[in-house]
Amino acid sequence: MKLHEYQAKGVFADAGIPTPASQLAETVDEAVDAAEDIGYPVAIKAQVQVGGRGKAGGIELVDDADEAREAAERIIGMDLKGLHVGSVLVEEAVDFTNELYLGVTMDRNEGRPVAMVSTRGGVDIEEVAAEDPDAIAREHVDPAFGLHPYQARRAVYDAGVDRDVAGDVASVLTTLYDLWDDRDATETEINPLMVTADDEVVAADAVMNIDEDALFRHPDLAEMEDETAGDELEAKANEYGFDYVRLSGNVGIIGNGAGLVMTTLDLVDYYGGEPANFLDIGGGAKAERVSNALDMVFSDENVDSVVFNIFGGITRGDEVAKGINTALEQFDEITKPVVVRLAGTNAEEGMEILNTELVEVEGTLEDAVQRAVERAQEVAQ
Amino acid sequence: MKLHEYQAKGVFADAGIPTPASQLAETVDEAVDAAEDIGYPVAIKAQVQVGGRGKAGGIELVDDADEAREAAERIIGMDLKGLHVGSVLVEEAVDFTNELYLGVTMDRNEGRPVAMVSTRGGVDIEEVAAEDPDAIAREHVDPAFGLHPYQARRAVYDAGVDRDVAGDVASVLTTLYDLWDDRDATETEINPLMVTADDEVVAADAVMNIDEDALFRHPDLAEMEDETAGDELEAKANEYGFDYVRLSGNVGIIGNGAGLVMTTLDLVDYYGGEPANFLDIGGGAKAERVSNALDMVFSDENVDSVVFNIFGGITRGDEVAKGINTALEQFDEITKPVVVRLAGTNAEEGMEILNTELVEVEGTLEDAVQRAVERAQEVAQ
Amino acid sequence: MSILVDDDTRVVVQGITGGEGKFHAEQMIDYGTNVVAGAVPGKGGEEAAGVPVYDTVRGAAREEDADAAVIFVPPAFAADALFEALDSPVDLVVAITEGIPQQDMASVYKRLQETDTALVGPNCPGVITPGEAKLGILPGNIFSDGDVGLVSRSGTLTYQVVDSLTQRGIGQTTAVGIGGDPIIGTDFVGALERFEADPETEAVVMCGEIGGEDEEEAAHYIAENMDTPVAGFIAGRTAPPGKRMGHAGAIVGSSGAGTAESKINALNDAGVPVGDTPEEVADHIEGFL
Amino acid sequence: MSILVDDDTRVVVQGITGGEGKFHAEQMIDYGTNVVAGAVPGKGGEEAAGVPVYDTVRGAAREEDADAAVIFVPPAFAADALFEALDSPVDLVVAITEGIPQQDMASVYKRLQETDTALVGPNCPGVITPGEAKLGILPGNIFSDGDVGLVSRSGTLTYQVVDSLTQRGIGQTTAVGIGGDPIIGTDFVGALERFEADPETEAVVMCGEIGGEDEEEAAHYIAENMDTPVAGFIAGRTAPPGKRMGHAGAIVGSSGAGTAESKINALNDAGVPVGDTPEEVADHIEGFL
Repeated sequence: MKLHEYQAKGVFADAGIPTPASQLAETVDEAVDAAEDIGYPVAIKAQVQVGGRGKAGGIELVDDADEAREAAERIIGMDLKGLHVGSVLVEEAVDFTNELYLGVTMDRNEGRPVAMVSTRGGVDIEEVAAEDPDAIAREHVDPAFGLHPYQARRAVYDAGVDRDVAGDVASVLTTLYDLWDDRDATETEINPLMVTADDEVVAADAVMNIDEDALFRHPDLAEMEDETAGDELEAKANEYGFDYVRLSGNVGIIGNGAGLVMTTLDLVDYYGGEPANFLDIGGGAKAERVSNALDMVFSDENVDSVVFNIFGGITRGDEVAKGINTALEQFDEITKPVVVRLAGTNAEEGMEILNTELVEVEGTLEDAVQRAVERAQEVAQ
Repeated sequence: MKLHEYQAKGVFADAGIPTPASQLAETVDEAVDAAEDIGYPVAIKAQVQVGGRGKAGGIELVDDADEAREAAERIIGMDLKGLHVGSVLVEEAVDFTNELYLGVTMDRNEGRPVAMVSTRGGVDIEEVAAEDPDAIAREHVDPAFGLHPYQARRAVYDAGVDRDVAGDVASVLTTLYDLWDDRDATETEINPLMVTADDEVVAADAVMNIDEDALFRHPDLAEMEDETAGDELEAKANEYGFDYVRLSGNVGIIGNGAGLVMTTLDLVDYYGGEPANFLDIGGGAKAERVSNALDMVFSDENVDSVVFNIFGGITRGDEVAKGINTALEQFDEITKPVVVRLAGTNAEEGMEILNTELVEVEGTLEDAVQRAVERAQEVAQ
Repeated sequence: MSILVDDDTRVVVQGITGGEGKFHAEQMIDYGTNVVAGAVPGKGGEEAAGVPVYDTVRGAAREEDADAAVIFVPPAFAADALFEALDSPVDLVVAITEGIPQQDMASVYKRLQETDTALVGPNCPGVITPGEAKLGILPGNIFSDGDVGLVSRSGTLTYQVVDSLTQRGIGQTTAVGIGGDPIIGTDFVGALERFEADPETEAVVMCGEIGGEDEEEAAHYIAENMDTPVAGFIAGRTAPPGKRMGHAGAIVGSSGAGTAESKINALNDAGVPVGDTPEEVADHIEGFL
Repeated sequence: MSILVDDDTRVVVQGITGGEGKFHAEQMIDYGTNVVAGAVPGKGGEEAAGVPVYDTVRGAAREEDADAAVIFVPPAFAADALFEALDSPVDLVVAITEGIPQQDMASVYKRLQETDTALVGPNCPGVITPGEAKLGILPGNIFSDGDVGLVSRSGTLTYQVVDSLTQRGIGQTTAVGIGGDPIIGTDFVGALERFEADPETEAVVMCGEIGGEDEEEAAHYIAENMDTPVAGFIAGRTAPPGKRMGHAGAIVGSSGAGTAESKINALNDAGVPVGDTPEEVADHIEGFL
């Protein structure tokens, strides 16, 4: 779960990290009022969950009320890399002499967190990492101990941060790690941390991504989630408890188990189709979950056909088939062709039970995918 | 630094451990008022830093105001194992069906903390440990992780605590560990933790000893220290920053370095004398520290002679001797015989400098101690 | 022969009195697994799935000589259950639980390095040695005894491949579901080492997926150290960057780290054929035997 | 020969810009110790006691090939300095600082177990190999080169014994002050193992004191594993229970654990003569040679 910039900044500021004065605005008038309050120059920043907002026209620096109004009018409601901009953050513009990068993330290969500092802030850090890995000082953290003070200092000195601000930067890094740790973040990042002419440091951006599996112990962050939901269908999937990712194709995909569903997507592509989504309904196939899943793919306008691929393990194929039948019968009309493939325990019995007036049945994964691709191509024509 | 029972109970109660209703009283009237407030029966408990208060007559259970007055009159101001009783804790008497022992301490041989639970509470746990070690369930704790929940549970189940209160007892043990950890305790202990007929648990006693070296990060506990100081001379030593322990003999001992001072004590005993104190003045021998040390042993009525044993290491013996001379000259009169022995770097030069009108000088530790013992015996006669 | 589990493995089931725990303990026992005890705090002295329950895993390990633990404990308490299993101790822990917070697993991982215990999972279907023992939730009936080892980050994808093998008459020595989380115990290399050391395993199927670098490390290991032939499959070729595809670990970085392409290339470079479809994987294995 | 330090040891001094650090760095250098650098955060690029200062110990280890660190850092920051030294890494850390909170040291001790570094201290005078190197605050001039190893929990008591030896013409291979805290790095056994392995050490003096069980463990070790003769001294025979005698570790438990009597008996049982006075210890050593 990714927090919006304004949310992450709020969390950082509460933890004592210096941030510029700022106000969230959802209308043009609010934005102009905020700009007047803060005093020019201010930055008007689109609050959407995507990198490269600046280049995409989502951030503008303005010097007076007219400019502020113009920028807010343009940005609020714009479509930025496919996402609707619902609000802007109006923020004091900070004069800086240097831009640093500070970040904490999980190094999954090492199984432990890593804290990072670079003097090459303000640009895409992944690019820096790719072209000049030594420009980023890294400290791996023993999670049982946390980031030791010497590690924070060492990262800062190793990165070559100016000695006059080294102590302050080390302190921000420590806070960033503590936030990462206390709030079950998967990532906390400040890029850039601006250094001003009088050796103050200010977090000009803020990234905080939270481990969704840990939200149960952070009700305050869980509340923010409502505000971060993007796509309507993804919100619905959340509600149903499905793992769901929307894609741009027209073959809807439902299956059980992440690896098998990913494989089904890959096969749709392999056989010349385009997957419309990833939808994992999890173990078993109770009628309610099946009908919820069908509801989701049916309500996706892009979907022209559906492949439904279930591997019955502990849950037997005949039980799964009954669940599918019951679910299908709840729809007045099956609006899109559905190809079902059952495998595993009692698969044959299951396929015999399936209501073939409502769905097509195929015996292998490969055949089912090919059939669904064909049907989608037919419908799309 | 040992907290008084009432102080430790306050800390425990603040952390959520159930404790009986209680009030501290410094006068008999206060004690009776407290007893009336709480409601009979109540226990009147002497607040002194010593084990076995009950057997020594420092705890009494009373059923009405007359008994409360009588007990308070007897206990407040009494001498309990050599300590003056300045206050009593008046505490609700708890009906119990079982008494448990819970404790957390540092296992120095393992270099890590150990949490302990026993169903044989309410008695001297050291005796239980000696006669039936298996009656105490122990969990060694990895300090980087803290006491895992499974460890708290396991200690409780392994000790054989009644299943109906196991969860509550595990929770108290966890709190006791967290207090130990958060407050830099060397020991936290509840003995007994009473279990009532309706399966409630209540801490009927509370022990909390704090690492003096960590007091700098616990100003609230450091404040309590003033209230726990016992002996007047020990309080003075605290003020001067000396390691000091008062003993019952008549040969005062001053030296530098814990091991060497202990050895000097041992030699006093070995040569037939009785040490009056342990006093380590630490490194070097600046005049001010020497005069403070002399002031301390001179003001101890029990002291009949003083042995002053300094091993000059980095600090040269001649410098030490000058410091001693300066310090001695600050006294109008040297009231007790002082035997000085200097060793180490420039020891001979030092001994030549010493003002032998004020002190006696010996060349070896053994000779100095023997001389001081003789002088004490002379004075004592 | 087999790896990790066999009919001598003595299993304690943590969480045996819960719905999932009880059901799968029964399934394991039905399959012939030597389940000797359950462990649930506060339920010591009771019985579940026909075996005695202990308050602590150590109690079960001591009294019933359990040497392996299977964990069916809700995510919020699973890390503590893992720490307990590691400290009992047992030789093998199989953690089925899905959704354990990542930082909890980082702590467990740290402790794991300090022990000699093997961990499989979490968020995995478990381990099965056909005809001998299954520890986890795998459907026993689709497996058959034979010469092919199988290691996979995914449950149902494993079943898909095993089904193909079994239908061709190709049985398995042991199948290991290593789990779909970013931080897991036994990884591909850990499982491959064991298969390489197992004289009965004649070929190995390795089912990877997007995210992390485990498959790349495995490719390196195979090239350097393995004589046993390996065929691979990588799920997630069509996954967009930055989206978690069901498994917490199945995510391509926004910078393009952990793509299927990188993994397929690494495996191909190591001489490992990678199937475009699960059936193609079975074809490769058939070719090896 | 010698143990732990010699004239090849390349020393970085943590806290070299503080009063104590600077003074003793100079003393060490005067003694001939190969002090190659200092480490003080924020002072990188400066010079102190005639050697370059680095911001980090790792910087000093890398740039100046330092392989041993001596810590003169105030107690509140000493544990962090210890963690830093252990992670630089260096082969030997000597921690002089007195008054490090016990729980801080328990954390350091845990990390120490995970490394190959030897720690001496804290709350110790350091280590000296006469004529070669001294790491710490020991007064170099009272030591002399020779065949006797010395290990002690106490500083000035060590000097007292060394002084007796030197005055009798008996020199030392190495003297190790292991420190007076309850939790220390190298303990008696750790030092005795090294002396036993050192062909030049012909006899060892071991100065213990009340508190803990280190001396009892050492007695056991000596009885089982040592050919080199050992003479002992135990300070604190007259210490009352429950009182801390200067050293944080020098305390007899209220139940009577850690008494001098127990330690003297254990040593006697192991065939180690224990002197009643420091001079008697020197007598025993003279007898051994």
